[in-house]
Amino acid sequence: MTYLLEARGLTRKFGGVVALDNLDLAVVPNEIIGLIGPNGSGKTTFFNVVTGLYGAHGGSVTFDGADITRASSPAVYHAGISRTFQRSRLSLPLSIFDNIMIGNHKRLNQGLWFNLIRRGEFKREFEANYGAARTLVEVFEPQLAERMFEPVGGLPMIDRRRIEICRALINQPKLLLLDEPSAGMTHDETKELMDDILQVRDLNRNLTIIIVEHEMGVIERITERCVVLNFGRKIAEGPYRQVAVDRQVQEAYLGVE
Amino acid sequence: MWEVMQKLRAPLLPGVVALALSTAYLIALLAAEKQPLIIGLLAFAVVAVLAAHYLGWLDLVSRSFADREDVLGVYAILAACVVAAFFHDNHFVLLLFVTVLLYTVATLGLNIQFGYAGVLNFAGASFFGIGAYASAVLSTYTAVPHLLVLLIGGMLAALIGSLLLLPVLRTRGHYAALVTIAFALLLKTFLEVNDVLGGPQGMQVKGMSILGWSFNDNFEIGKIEMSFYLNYFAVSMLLLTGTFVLVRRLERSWIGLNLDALRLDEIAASCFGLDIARWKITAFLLGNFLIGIAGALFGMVGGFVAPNNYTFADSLIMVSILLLGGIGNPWGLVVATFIVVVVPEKLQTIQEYRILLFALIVIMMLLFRPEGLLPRPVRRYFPGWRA
Amino acid sequence: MDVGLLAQYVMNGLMLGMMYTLVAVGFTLFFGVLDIIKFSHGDVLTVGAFTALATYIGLRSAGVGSTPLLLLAMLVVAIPAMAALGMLIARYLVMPLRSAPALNTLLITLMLGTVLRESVRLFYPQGANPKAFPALLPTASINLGQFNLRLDNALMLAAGVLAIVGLQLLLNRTKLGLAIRAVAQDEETARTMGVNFTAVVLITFAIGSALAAYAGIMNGLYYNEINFGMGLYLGVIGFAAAIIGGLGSIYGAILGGFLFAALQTIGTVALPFASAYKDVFAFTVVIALIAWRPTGLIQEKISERV
Amino acid sequence: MSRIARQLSFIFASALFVGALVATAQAKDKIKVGFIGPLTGGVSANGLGGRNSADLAVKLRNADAKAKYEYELVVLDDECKPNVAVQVATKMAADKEIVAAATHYCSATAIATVDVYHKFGFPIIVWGAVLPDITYRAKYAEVHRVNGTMINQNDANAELISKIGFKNVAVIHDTTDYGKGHNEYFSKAFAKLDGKIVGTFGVTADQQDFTAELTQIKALNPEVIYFGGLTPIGVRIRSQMDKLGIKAVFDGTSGIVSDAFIQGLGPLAEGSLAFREGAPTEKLPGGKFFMENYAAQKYDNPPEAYGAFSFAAMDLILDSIEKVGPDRKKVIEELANVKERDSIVGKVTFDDHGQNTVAVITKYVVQDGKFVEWDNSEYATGKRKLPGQQ
Repeated sequence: MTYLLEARGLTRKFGGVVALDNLDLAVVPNEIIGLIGPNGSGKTTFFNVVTGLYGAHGGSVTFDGADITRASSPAVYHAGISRTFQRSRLSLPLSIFDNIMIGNHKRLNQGLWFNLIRRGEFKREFEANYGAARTLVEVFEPQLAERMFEPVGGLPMIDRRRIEICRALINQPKLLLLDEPSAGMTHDETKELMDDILQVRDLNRNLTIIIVEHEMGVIERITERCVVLNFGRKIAEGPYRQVAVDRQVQEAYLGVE
Repeated sequence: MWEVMQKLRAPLLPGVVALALSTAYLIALLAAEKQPLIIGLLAFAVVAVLAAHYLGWLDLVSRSFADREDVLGVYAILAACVVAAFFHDNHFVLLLFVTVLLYTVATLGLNIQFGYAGVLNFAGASFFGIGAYASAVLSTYTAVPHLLVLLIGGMLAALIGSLLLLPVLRTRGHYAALVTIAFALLLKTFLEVNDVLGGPQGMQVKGMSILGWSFNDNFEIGKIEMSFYLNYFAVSMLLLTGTFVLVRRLERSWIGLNLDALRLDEIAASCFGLDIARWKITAFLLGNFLIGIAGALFGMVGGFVAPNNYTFADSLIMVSILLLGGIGNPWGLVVATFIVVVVPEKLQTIQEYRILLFALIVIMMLLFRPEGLLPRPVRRYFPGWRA
Repeated sequence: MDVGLLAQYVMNGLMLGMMYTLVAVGFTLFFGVLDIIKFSHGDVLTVGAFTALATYIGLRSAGVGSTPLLLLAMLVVAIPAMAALGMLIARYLVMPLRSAPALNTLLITLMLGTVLRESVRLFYPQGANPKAFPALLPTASINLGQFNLRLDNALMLAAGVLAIVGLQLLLNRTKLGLAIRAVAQDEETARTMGVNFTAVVLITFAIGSALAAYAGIMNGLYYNEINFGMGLYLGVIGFAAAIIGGLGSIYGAILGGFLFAALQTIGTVALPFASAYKDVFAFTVVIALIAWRPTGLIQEKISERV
Repeated sequence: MSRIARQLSFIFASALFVGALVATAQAKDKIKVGFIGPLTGGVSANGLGGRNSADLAVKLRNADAKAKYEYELVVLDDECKPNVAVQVATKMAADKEIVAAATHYCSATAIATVDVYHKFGFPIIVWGAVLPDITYRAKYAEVHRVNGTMINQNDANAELISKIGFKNVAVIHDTTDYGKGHNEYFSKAFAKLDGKIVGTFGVTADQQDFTAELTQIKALNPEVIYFGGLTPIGVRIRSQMDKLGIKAVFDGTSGIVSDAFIQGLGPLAEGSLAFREGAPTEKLPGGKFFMENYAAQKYDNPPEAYGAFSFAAMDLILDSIEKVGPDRKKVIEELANVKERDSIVGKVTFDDHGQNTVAVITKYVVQDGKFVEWDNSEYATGKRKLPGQQ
């Protein structure tokens, strides 16, 4: 079968530390994969290498048939991968709309002439995108849709997360990388957020998601399959119920030798 | 309540009143000769603004500007013309006024770099100087039409600036600051030791003349003697208007958004497809271009260029104007430039202490109001636009 | 080229380099503990020099004649005074802006520099004019061909070396030094290790500013003239030196300081164009260096946490 | 639309109203005259001396019962920097209240501002700057000068040192037109007397360290170092010569004739040469009168080398205004026909370039901490010897 994303023998070192050690990981279209493992097991590093923030010291990443191992972050984005960050990376002084539009970069006309002179056309493009952003936000939180031009800085954590996910979804990526969406939120907020994510996915069936998460409840509820990392190596793979009982995995988490 | 106010378009009147009052005030201040009167006027301004602030009038004004900027912009131009007309034969006041206009153009350019893209440039005065020297050389040794000279001045500034692109793109933070600071000193020293460009002695600049109309001659409108500076006022006003509109549109476009994004978080921006280098370059070159044009015209107004006009200290003043006005807010820049240029000139008693006081004020601002006099509001792509 | 002449150039270069280094070290210290550039550093140097001069004049008018005593007094007054000034700056201008963008700290210290500079110009008697600075060191000299070695220059060079070695020892051999390095390494860890962060920062600024005063006096003794603008120039060069050396590294500062002096000397002597171009040459090379090594010659580790 | 119109008229109305209100509050009973000179910076001593002298002229005039007007002196500081000079000159010339002015000690500033004065039709008399071009580069009716140019003093300078028997001279000059001018005229004059210029070095006016240049000069070992520049760097260069053990004679221009030079150097100043056009003040026809009145005012700075010229310049301006009234155009015409006019610096005659011709040159040598006329000095008698003097 063909994979949407496939990493083969992916390796990344930081000085002496091996953050990703010869990792093989394959994702089939439309699935939701959970990427779990103790702190420093290389989950976020995997995201960073895939999205081109870090170079790989070995192995390859192919996405949608193309090799993106050496691709720059912008190139990866244009190929159809969007991500969120563990520590929220919204532009706080900017409005909700602006933040979401940052995610829509590839669908916005970047020409100087268009932006500065053809204001009429620009206005049409702007209004169209405003509509799109608004409908997307409404899925998550109708009230937010009323405050599209307020600075993100004034919003509570959960709303910021929502905006961040909207920013990643607005360009309708093929693959979405969620890096601990639950970080810094209460249990209920997390649950709410997950419902929203599932709802979005119902709207857009060919969306594939890789989610890094510590809240096992979340993983259990939304993932069809998980991959467990430890010291940059894959130590288990399979449905949550299965990996949860895996001895290696438990050792990894409890740190038993 | 807030939502409600958001919904309906703010009225025009507060903005108009504010404009009218500040015009009247400006005329009064510029015309005042006696020191006590001037001090009184300045004190009055401070009190009035604070009062208006606490009565919530300033908020009304800013809302009406936010929603009706297009109309109010036109009125602002008219107001400027009224002031100029009032002082039609007063060389010195007009020179002061022109200086304000051109400094505003320059700081608008700087604003694209600092305020939007977050590209540090501590050589603003240097690029201003490049423009000025361009017009000095071209007007002295060539017959290039003077409007073209302005353009060349801008392009030259951008071109020479582009020599710094590699270090500017590669460095971050303080290392980036060094690049432009070193350039500022380099250029000043170069101009000083270079004989062709007049060395420390500087060069004379021919007055502007377009289609045989010489800008340096006084002229008469129906028996009334007009100061030749009115010519320069007209051109500067046009230049400022153009620049203002350009910068405004830039901010209120996807490009403005790109620049903000890369300023606030390069990594996130690049993860959403932004080509960091491309937009940094755009901002740096465009900014220097505008600064250069302003410099070229200012060279002609002053009629003289010398290395000491374009020192690191002058660049600092430009940056501080940005900060004073509120980084990223063009209207703030206009206000700040007026304060920085006009007040010390009028307040002879502080002439000697002006730099000291200026520095102290900036320090106070940084400590207690780092967002500046008129903080930049959230981006509105079209003034008064409602969903 | 004549050996004696060469020696003369080397000597000139070393003197310049020493003064640049003393300034650069200050920049690098401040950056180490707070990750900020304190641009008023050069002007603190100016104030230090003028304080020393004022002390000298005061004591002379009080009838003190003995040269060593005068020199001692100048050091004893100017250095602690600047140390205190440094602390005040850190406490009331730099630390309050820690959460603000780096640009603001840069600007506030630049503006403070302006305030100091202007204050000297306006409030020191006839401060706008260059002031003669007494030559208090023995000026005996030996002529070796074209090379004229003056005792005072030799002494100053030695004094400079002494200061830097002293600083090195302080940083590497004492508890205080350990604390400073700990903070420089990682503030949080240092705090958890029970280091009094604020105290360490203040002391570091005191040390750096004391060095500035030291350099200021040295500058006065060397040129026998000081003026209110001297600090801006020295400050910018010191900053450039610290940067090309690599911020946060003492060795970087030393390397940068002497490198810049070398560039200026070479610019004067060894290059075809007129000697006046030496600064143009030096700064061009600086920009080139920074383009080649964006984080300084002695690389400083930066890792962006994602 | 009508609403907009109403708003507009409102703007106009209020603007004009307030403007008019203030405009009415202005008095014009005094006549303003101006002075520009370097009041801060390295040569401020000369500037303040000139300022006081001009001030003295105005005071004496106001004290004079026969004077038609009451005069007010507007003083601006050009800091001896061309850019600042142009700013203040523009400011003064743009102020219609000010009728005329005595301007500039530094040639660098004077040459930069002449176009401004011409542009505004503002009559000025230069009181200290010596660069020929100030009056001779262009033919501006507005520009005049009571003191002489640097040409004659450099002739005298070259003549003296070659008479003493010096053949090899190294030249250091600042890179302003002032320094360049001195370099040009001295080199010409010295070449005529077949002396040899072994090296020429241009330095910027705010340069601090000259060891590099001086080390090169040392290698050339000249008998004399000619310096075309002003006191501040003069002091630096002289003292750094000593650091490098250079024994050559320090040969300056009118730019170092000032007490500041001697104060800055102390004993090192001994044996430095300098030249100035015009007789020493005490020998001038009105010198005594000037010195006494100056002393009577108890100014805290001495008049310095050019104070007398400043006084004479301001006096000429006041005479003209008294004669033709406070009108710039008329004053210019009046100044044009100044011929054989008596002044404290002797007879003043403006040629068609507004240049007064001053033939006399005074040669100075520093002896025991004072600028002494060469001919009365122990160096002339041979009692003392300059380094290398036969």
